[in-house]
Amino acid sequence: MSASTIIFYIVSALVLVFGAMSVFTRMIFRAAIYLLFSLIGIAGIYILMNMDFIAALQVLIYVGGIIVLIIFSIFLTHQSGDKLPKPLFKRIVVAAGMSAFGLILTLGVFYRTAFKATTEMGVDHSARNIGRQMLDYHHHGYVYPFEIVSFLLLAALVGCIVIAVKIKNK
Amino acid sequence: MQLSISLLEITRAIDSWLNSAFHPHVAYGIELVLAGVAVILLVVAMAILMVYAERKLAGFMQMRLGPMRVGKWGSMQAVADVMKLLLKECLVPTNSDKLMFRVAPFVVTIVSFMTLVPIAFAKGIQLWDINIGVFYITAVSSLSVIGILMAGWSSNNKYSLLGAMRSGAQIVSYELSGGLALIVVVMMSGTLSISGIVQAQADGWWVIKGHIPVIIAFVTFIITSTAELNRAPFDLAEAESELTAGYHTEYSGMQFAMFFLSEYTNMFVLSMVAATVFLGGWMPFHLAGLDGLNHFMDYIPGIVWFFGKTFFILFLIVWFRWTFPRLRIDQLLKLEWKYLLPVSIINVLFAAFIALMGWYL
Amino acid sequence: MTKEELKSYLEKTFPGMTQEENIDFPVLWVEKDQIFEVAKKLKEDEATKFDFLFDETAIDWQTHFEMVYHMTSTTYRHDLEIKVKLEDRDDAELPSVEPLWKAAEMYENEIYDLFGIRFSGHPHLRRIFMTNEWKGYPLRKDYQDDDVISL
Amino acid sequence: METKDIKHDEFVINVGPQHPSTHGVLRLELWLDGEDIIDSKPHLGYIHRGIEKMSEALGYKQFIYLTSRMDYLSAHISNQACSLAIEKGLQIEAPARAQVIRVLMAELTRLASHQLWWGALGLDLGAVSPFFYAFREREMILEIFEETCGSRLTMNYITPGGVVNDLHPDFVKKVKKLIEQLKGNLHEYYQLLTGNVILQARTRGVGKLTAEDAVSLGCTGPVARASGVKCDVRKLHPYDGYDKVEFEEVLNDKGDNFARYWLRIEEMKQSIYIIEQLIDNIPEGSYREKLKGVVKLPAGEYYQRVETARGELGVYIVSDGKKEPYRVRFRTPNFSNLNALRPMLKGAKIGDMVSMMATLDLIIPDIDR
Repeated sequence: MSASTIIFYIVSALVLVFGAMSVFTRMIFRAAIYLLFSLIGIAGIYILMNMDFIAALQVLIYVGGIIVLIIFSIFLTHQSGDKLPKPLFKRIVVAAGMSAFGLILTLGVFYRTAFKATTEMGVDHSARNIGRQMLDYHHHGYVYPFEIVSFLLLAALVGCIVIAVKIKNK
Repeated sequence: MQLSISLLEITRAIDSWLNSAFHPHVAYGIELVLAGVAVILLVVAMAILMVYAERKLAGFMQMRLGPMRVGKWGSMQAVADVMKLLLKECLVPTNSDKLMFRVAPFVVTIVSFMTLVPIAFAKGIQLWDINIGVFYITAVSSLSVIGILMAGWSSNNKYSLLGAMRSGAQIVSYELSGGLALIVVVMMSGTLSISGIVQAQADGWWVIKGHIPVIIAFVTFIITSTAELNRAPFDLAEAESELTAGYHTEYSGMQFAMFFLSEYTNMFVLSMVAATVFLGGWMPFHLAGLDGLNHFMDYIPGIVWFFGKTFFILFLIVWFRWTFPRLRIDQLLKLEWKYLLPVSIINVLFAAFIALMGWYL
Repeated sequence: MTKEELKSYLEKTFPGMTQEENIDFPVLWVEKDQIFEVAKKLKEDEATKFDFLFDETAIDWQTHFEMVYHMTSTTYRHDLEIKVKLEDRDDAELPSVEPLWKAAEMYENEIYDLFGIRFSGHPHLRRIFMTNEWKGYPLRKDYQDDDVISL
Repeated sequence: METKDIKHDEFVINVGPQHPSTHGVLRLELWLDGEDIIDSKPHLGYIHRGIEKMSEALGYKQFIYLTSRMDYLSAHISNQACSLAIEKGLQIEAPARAQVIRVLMAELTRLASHQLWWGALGLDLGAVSPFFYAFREREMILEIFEETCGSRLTMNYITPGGVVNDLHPDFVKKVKKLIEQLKGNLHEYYQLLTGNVILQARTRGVGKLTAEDAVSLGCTGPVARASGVKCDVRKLHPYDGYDKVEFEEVLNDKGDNFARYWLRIEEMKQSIYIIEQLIDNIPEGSYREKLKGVVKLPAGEYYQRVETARGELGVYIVSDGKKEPYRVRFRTPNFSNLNALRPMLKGAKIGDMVSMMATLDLIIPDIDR
């Protein structure tokens, strides 16, 4: 087993453990922090795959952005310090069943797919190429979805401002 | 894995010796540990030096002597402070979230050390020449806010919480302009990697070569990095006259020292980034066409250039701290969203135009 | 207005009220139920315009309390001292002048705290110096503190 | 205000009694909505020593020394107020030399107090360096006090009938040197803080107090004068020969933090002007009227107002003819200036709270007494 494989297993285990902890903890702030570590682990896996740019994006957007937003919204609820009530047994059963179903489905798909081993170089994942493809409007270009997504984000931002301003004026 | 530790001859010698003596994997592990220790030692030494320098500078600016008692000219003062902090008890408030409270200083410190990785200290002395160096630093440094939020929340202290909220709002906002300021140089150099950016300044630093847009970006970057560091005049997160000590009110002993150390580390990293990106990193002062001058400048080693520039920017930051009063939170956010961000965006467009036309000096 | 003018004006406006004069101010004695009306008149009257209550305090004469109001006018610069006699020392109460002069809020809190005189109509009467559980009123002459060690 | 329901999104914090910006043991309860202050409530009494009650047990010459501990930055002026009240009761006047010395001391006190305020304001607003620049000249003033009075903070120098002892021989020389240095350094104050963009942004338009409110709330001193209320006791009811010196009552009608800031800087210039007029004209003669060992005031009441560095200090002495005063009341400027804090704080930010408290220049022992 090479060093990178060992590192991969360690990081994956961390991702899974923190993911599980973020689900099972009953303190909402801790859940957010565990989720944070889980997401950092995913960034680590990207690095192992030599996807530096994606890893940095993962850290910047998910960890530095989304988690900070989640933590801020937890702060604003004023209940961040309380323990959440224990869930009902019925709910635990249903949730466990659903999770098991999801797991089985994923594993089923996973084992039925034939992964082809290849020595071919994958996609060019350098920042330069990503930028080029993002702004390319010929073949395999992403300028169209990129613009649509930015438009959607702009709409979401404007919506947020409208909602926030209305509450302030109430 | 492109985690290639490419230090100079000494490091190559160590590398070959380790590889001959141990199994390659073990040697690799030892190298990682050595590199980590080297960086930590460097940062701690710099922090001690900087604490002393800052106190002496503050003393000079305030017509007093600064530390004078410990050692000659008070030179051992910072060491004595470190000893004191190491020996103090780390108190944990009763009703705090103890796990988060203890983890927070580590998060902050680890994040600040991680940002040191892609810095090029001199020609070839770089831990990891990642091809997205500048982006990596921006991404990782955005993590430090999490540690601050953890610290503020878990202390179960209202001042801490207010400080953490302030810090969060501040760092998240100021990251935007800081990033845009870096983008200007990235566009002109055509690369995100630190070594690439330094190489692009072989015939002149960007702040000279890139004239107006880079100067605007440089000023913006200094302002935003001061803000991201929570240092005066943007030290609202730990405004001692308003929030006693902000997010680290409840911390003591080594836990506090870790916040302190990470603040200084972040200060070094941002100064180093500014020195690298705008002032040419370890590149000597070169002007296109003046071969005599360029040749003379080459005699000064790159590491001296690099640390000289870093300390110049550090001096600027220290100077700000001992001169300016503090802003108010709404003024702080107004400065970012109403002035710096629009200016930065227009500056990026302007710089893109200049980069396309190739109007460098 | 000079002191003399003020005295004759007060005599005209408030007939029947005792007037005195000490070394500093003309003094007007007011019945405790009338204090608010008199104060209001003095403040709002164009001729007197006592808009600045610069001091309000009490004196414990052991048989009775004496409330002392010092006021001045920022327009005419004449001063006046109003005195109110409070006979009932155990249950002293009189109308508050807080609605007229905001400064009275703190002065009356202090008097309530240290003398135990209550002010009806005061919006937030509370003990500002002593704790809420403090027994007795320290500035009364008969105040005894068991914890005090006499030197 | 007394029993206040905390709404769900309100956040109550407790500023003090130990807090860097309260400059003493004042406790403020703040109701916050994020960074905005909804309401506030001051809690006093943490340094209440019962000076009024203690004075009832001490002789007329003795209780004066307690007043140095009220507004410890205007100790001379507090002593002066009590001395004047007692002199009023005895119907004597201090000798001409003593009067001039008193005025000189009072103005030096005012300068020292305003310098401390200036430095502390810088600290409150996050600028550390001004503090040291302010202490440079304050130190000189304190040394002058030390030479003549034997002490630096609670001087107890002014006494009924005059002053305790004569001036130190170096007094005139040192004061002249101080004046010379101060004149140059007031320009440094401008460069360091007054002209700073951040300071202007932090103070202009913040903490507005209208003239009406200032009068109704009982504010005096620089706080009221910054709102345009004429209230300088030195002009309205001159004492100790203030009517013989020339100076201006500085007024401003803006009523905001910057007005109060500017006004104190200008007052320092006026104090320098007063000292300049008197320093060469200290009359010769005795410095103290000899009084009897035990002073007894005729029964009656005596009220004396003076202008301390923070506003009007009123000393109200009720005498029943015995050797102790029957009742002593101090109308202290900070007690009523504190009133202005609550209306100002409503709707302000936490950061503004600090600058407002700084420009109100509250001295807590003076509030609690």
